[in-house]
Amino acid sequence: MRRIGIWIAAGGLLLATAACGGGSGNGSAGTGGTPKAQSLSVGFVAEPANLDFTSTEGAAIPQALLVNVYEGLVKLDQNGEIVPLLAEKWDVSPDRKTYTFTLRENVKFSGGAPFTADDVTFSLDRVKSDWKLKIKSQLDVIDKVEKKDDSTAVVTLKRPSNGFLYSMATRLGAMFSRTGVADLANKPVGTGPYVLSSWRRGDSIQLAANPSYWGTKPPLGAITLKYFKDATAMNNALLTGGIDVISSVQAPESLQQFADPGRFETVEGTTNGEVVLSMNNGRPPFDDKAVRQAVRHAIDHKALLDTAWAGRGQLIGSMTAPTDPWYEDRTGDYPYDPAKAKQLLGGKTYNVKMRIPNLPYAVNSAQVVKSQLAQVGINAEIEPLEFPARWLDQVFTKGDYDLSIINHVEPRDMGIFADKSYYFRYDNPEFGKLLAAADEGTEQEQTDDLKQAAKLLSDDAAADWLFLFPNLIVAKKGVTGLPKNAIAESFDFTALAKQ
Amino acid sequence: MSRRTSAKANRGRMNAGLLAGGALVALVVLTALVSFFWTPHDPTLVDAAGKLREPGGGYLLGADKFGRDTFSQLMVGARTTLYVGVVAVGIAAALGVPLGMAAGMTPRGWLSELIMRVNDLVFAFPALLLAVMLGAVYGAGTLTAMIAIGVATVPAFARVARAATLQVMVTDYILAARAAGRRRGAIALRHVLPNIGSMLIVQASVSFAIAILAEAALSFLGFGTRPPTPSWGRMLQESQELLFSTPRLALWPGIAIALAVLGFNLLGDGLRDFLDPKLRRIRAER
Amino acid sequence: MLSVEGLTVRADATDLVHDVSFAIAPGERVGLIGESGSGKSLTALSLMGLLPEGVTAAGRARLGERDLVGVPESRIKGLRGDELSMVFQEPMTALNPLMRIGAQVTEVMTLHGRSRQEARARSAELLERVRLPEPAQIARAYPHQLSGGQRQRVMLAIALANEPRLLICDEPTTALDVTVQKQMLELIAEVAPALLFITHDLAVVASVCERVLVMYGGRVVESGPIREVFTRPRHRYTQGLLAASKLTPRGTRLPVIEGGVPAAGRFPGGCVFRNRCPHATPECETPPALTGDGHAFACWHPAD
Amino acid sequence: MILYLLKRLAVLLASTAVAAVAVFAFMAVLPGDPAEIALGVNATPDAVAELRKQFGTDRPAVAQFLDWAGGLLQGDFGTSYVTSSPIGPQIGDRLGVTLVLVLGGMVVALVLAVPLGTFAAVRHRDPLGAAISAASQLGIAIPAFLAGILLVFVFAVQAQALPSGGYVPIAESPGEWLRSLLLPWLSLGLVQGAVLTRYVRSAVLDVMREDYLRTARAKGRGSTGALWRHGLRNASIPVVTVLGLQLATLLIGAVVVERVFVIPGLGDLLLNGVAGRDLLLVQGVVMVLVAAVLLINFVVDVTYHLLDPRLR
Repeated sequence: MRRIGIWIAAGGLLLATAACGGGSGNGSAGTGGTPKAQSLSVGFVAEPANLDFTSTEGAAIPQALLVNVYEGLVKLDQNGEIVPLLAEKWDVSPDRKTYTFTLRENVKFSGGAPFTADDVTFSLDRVKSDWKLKIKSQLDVIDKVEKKDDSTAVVTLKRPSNGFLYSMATRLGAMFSRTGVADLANKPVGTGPYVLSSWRRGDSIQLAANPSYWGTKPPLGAITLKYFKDATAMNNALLTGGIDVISSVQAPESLQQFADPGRFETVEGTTNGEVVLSMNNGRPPFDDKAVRQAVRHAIDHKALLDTAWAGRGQLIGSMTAPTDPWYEDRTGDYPYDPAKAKQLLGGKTYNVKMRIPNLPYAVNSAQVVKSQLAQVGINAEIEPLEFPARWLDQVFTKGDYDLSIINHVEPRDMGIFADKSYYFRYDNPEFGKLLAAADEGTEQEQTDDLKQAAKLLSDDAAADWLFLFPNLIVAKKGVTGLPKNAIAESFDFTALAKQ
Repeated sequence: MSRRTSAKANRGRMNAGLLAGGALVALVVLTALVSFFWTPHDPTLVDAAGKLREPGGGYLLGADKFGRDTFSQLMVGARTTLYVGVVAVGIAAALGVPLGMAAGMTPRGWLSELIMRVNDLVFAFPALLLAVMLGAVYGAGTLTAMIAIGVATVPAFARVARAATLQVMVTDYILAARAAGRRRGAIALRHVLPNIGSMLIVQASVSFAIAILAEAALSFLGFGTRPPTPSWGRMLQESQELLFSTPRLALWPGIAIALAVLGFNLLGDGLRDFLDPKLRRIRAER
Repeated sequence: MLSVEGLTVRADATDLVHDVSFAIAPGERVGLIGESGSGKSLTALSLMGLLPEGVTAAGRARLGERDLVGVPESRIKGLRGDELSMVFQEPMTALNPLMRIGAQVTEVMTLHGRSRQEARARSAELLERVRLPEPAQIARAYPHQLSGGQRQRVMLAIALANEPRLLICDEPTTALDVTVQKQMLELIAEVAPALLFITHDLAVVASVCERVLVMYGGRVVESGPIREVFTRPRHRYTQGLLAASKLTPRGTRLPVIEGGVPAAGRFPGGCVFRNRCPHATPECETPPALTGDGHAFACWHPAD
Repeated sequence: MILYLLKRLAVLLASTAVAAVAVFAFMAVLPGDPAEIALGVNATPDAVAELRKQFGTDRPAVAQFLDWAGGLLQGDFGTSYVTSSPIGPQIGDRLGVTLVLVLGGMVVALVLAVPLGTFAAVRHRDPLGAAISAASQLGIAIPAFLAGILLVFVFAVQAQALPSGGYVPIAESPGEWLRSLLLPWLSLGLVQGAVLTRYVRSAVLDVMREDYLRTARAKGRGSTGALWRHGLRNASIPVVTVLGLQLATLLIGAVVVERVFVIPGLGDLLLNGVAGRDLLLVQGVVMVLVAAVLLINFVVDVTYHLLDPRLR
């Protein structure tokens, strides 16, 4: 009996500690007590393994660092337009092969070194010599990079390319300091409005305002990027004031929790992420166009979006996003029609493997796809593979799959269907020609060609496009400057503020 | 005198636990069996119109965000639960019991020492660790989870089998059998195994309960049963995001897990007291 | 000195010991015999206040002026180990395996008010008194390092430590080797103040005690001086018991008591022995009273 | 005792060495070449070969093992292929967090289980004792992560009294550190405490039936006093076994709670390593976990010997 008393006392102590702490802890990210400028803490899903996006794949690093820590000559704005950043302006030669960038004055790297045309040549040459990512081939079109004077750099292309300037707005165009690449994995040196102040692995990355930033100083003094593997944990953190912003909602059904407009604000925008039901065009049964078409008819995309992703997102129908200039709604190409699907299958049934990454949207969608395909006689066995390693290995690299589901987040990425070794194993020379023409042609030609290309993909049923991944952000009331659309690689903190 | 009286009193009381445990386990088994022949609805059929359907009208416990009938899922989930438990415990017993008996029958030999050392080593790889690593190699799924849980449970079976064997080996009938020149194998099968059987059954039911919990934890981490096969652990995991708005989705699988674990634990405790009070001291290992 | 009147021990609704009365005078050595299940151990435990859970005692038992039965543990525990001591049947488990012998002996003295130093000095004496060789070494040992006989001597030392007025021994030699048994019995006979000696072994009782109580089915069926009871048993049960014990090793079959001891609560009404008694008549359905001065018995058809 | 200690120590070292071989062999079987993984999906064979050379993964397995094991002896776990940072300090940080989490949880479990289990045993005939037993049975049956989620729901989301997750290093703010750990400790402690309560109860019940407890009472102790002085140490022997078992499983088992509460612990590091195919890191973490379990076994065995003179 005596001992029970002690336990109750201990329990009381616990509550008391909880209560005392309650007062001090509500100040969001204010981890220390020092009176520094306002700070915000933003929840993210995937923590980078290291900070070197020149040698490590994945979206997590540029999401945190691009535009915020590293800057390029140009950047992509919220509408998908390319706007000046470190380049004040640029001139394109009439043959569209020479780009002359006029650089901003008085730009300094966070290490103190001034930013000059030498850094431009250094950074762009380095892509070819040191980068280890496959996307570096996008800049293969560069013939040479020259310094004209300290504030002028000239890039000469091998042929005209619409994609070049766009690529320059991605991580490929990030400007590095000649003296700042010794430890890219841990110590990023850029010209951006923020600098890395600390990194607690497995927990959070802290960015602090760059005191010597050349442009408009960001409204916030510090930003904490906090990483959550579990969607519920991230939701709880926002509910309890542990973070101020959920950068990307991974459990859309839970949005109801944030319905109170007095406390939270939900921003729903768009992304470049096409959630693709990939079909292996290179082996039976999906080497047969009729079977692929049957799949497209068998899926009730509206029902899928409603159940798998709480109806958030957009139905698209091909490999383009509404923010692309050449976007056309292709959802009408293959309306939901199980009878037609069965007819296309000719009464045959199939057993196929659906190897998906173990990510919430994929696991959710797969269960709906499986159920719907079963209605027309395709029995898909779901096999969630650990993402990224195992999925990349089995599906992406080896192409050992029949069906898969993955969100292709890269912007303007229709080109992946032109590569017949890509895991879709889609092989249509006509499509490749359209894409090549689009890159070299004028802006109008580009738009026309890509519209055609998108239609071709859809007609061929090269894959099925389940939906366009929504950009769902939830923030505490009073947080402003949230990027509505996630169409660039970075999560742009520069306008983020708290009222 | 005192021991006898209290043991008897104890046995009477434990019978209640045994009955309750037996009833719960029987309920799980029965549910699983029935699910082979009949469920109210197809547990994996996605029905957008029935998304988050409230309980009632043929959907006893309502439906989840995919419009799948919760009750049907629970029924088929019982199958998964038993499947995981049976295979994991089967693996553990098939490996652990012969090893433990061998160690117990040669208590001072090098074989015994070797077995127990290897046992300690395997014990150093907990189920979760094995499951994660096997999942990384062969892909996550029910089978890898079961193998991992099973292998990690081998040491528990080996230890109990050894301890029980040691006790049995000094009894008169074993001494007699050995004196009569019976071969070791024959002694093990005819005399030792039947006599340590009760302890093994107890261990099996305790391990079963642990296997159920392990499956739930693995499902939570994404290393468990593959969708859409209904599993209580995955139902719980999937219902997390709706915990606030539709708590019943987490409630039912939570209750199912708790009752099944409770059932197997009570059954184990009850059996221990019921089957063989003499061996009461060899405690089943977690 | 010890007087027991109408002692009844029951578990749930079952009487395990029924209406037992006897007395022990200072210095007297009394034996309590019976088969297992006769209630003899429970009788002893009820005097000590050590009945197992769920088993309760009623009636009256006094040691000197102090009540032993029906008083809360806080009142009786001061007597235990001090004025009233007990040695149990199983020496192998009666000692705490994790404590040194010396500590276990001194504990009983410090508990009842002696200083630590005094207790330590006396424990060496006690170990010597129970004829343990090298007492200093024994005191440092743990129980598992001692033989059964040695451990029982330690128990005896503990029991005697505070010079109790009454020593209760519950089958103290049953678990010991025959040779050790004899030494132990001699020791007990020598050192005991007043003694209540419980056993199923008639020969042992005869060698140690002056008076004997015979129990069966939770009742005292016969009592009296050893010599009288053993040479001229009156109760049919005592008679059977004596006859059975006289089986010679070469054993011509002499009459043995038919049947076995029933389980607790399964004894017949009336004379509890009547279902095994060859002399039972309908009269035996009425419980016989224990009558007689000195040599008393409870039987409707006593032997001559 | 000293002899035993030395013998047991030798066993510990030997089994750790065997474990190191086992862990290395296991990782060698894992499909996936660190160099290929590091370079991504469209790397050129030349680049892969060069990186292999740089990592040293082109050498024979034995050489690699000796290198790795040699490093371990000096506390060097190597440098991660994926994060390009030394692994040792990472594991050290995470292990520290997990140890704080697990040990704190075990303290809560003990604080709960010892009094409750003892009480339940002493009063096993009372309704209250039975109620404690029943509650502990229920506690065992609830998955740890569910307990965690429910605690978050009640204390963090509804009451807004404690953070729902996250870990604050003690150096940063002792108060916040404590607050960030209370719920994780509680959810580990409740579940493990339920398990432990059952074992404590059963151990105390067993001890209560021991003859030496009756002896102690015959000496003049009350039943509580006898149990206190003579029972608890005896009862602690089986409980120590269970404690060791729990600690051993929790080092990795805590990953579930780490997930719920977003605590950067060792299990979390392991899962990340596995997902990112950071093979050397995984190898290091597994080695540390296995060595820790072997060490716990060692400590449990030695504790036995200290507690129980019969084993000496």
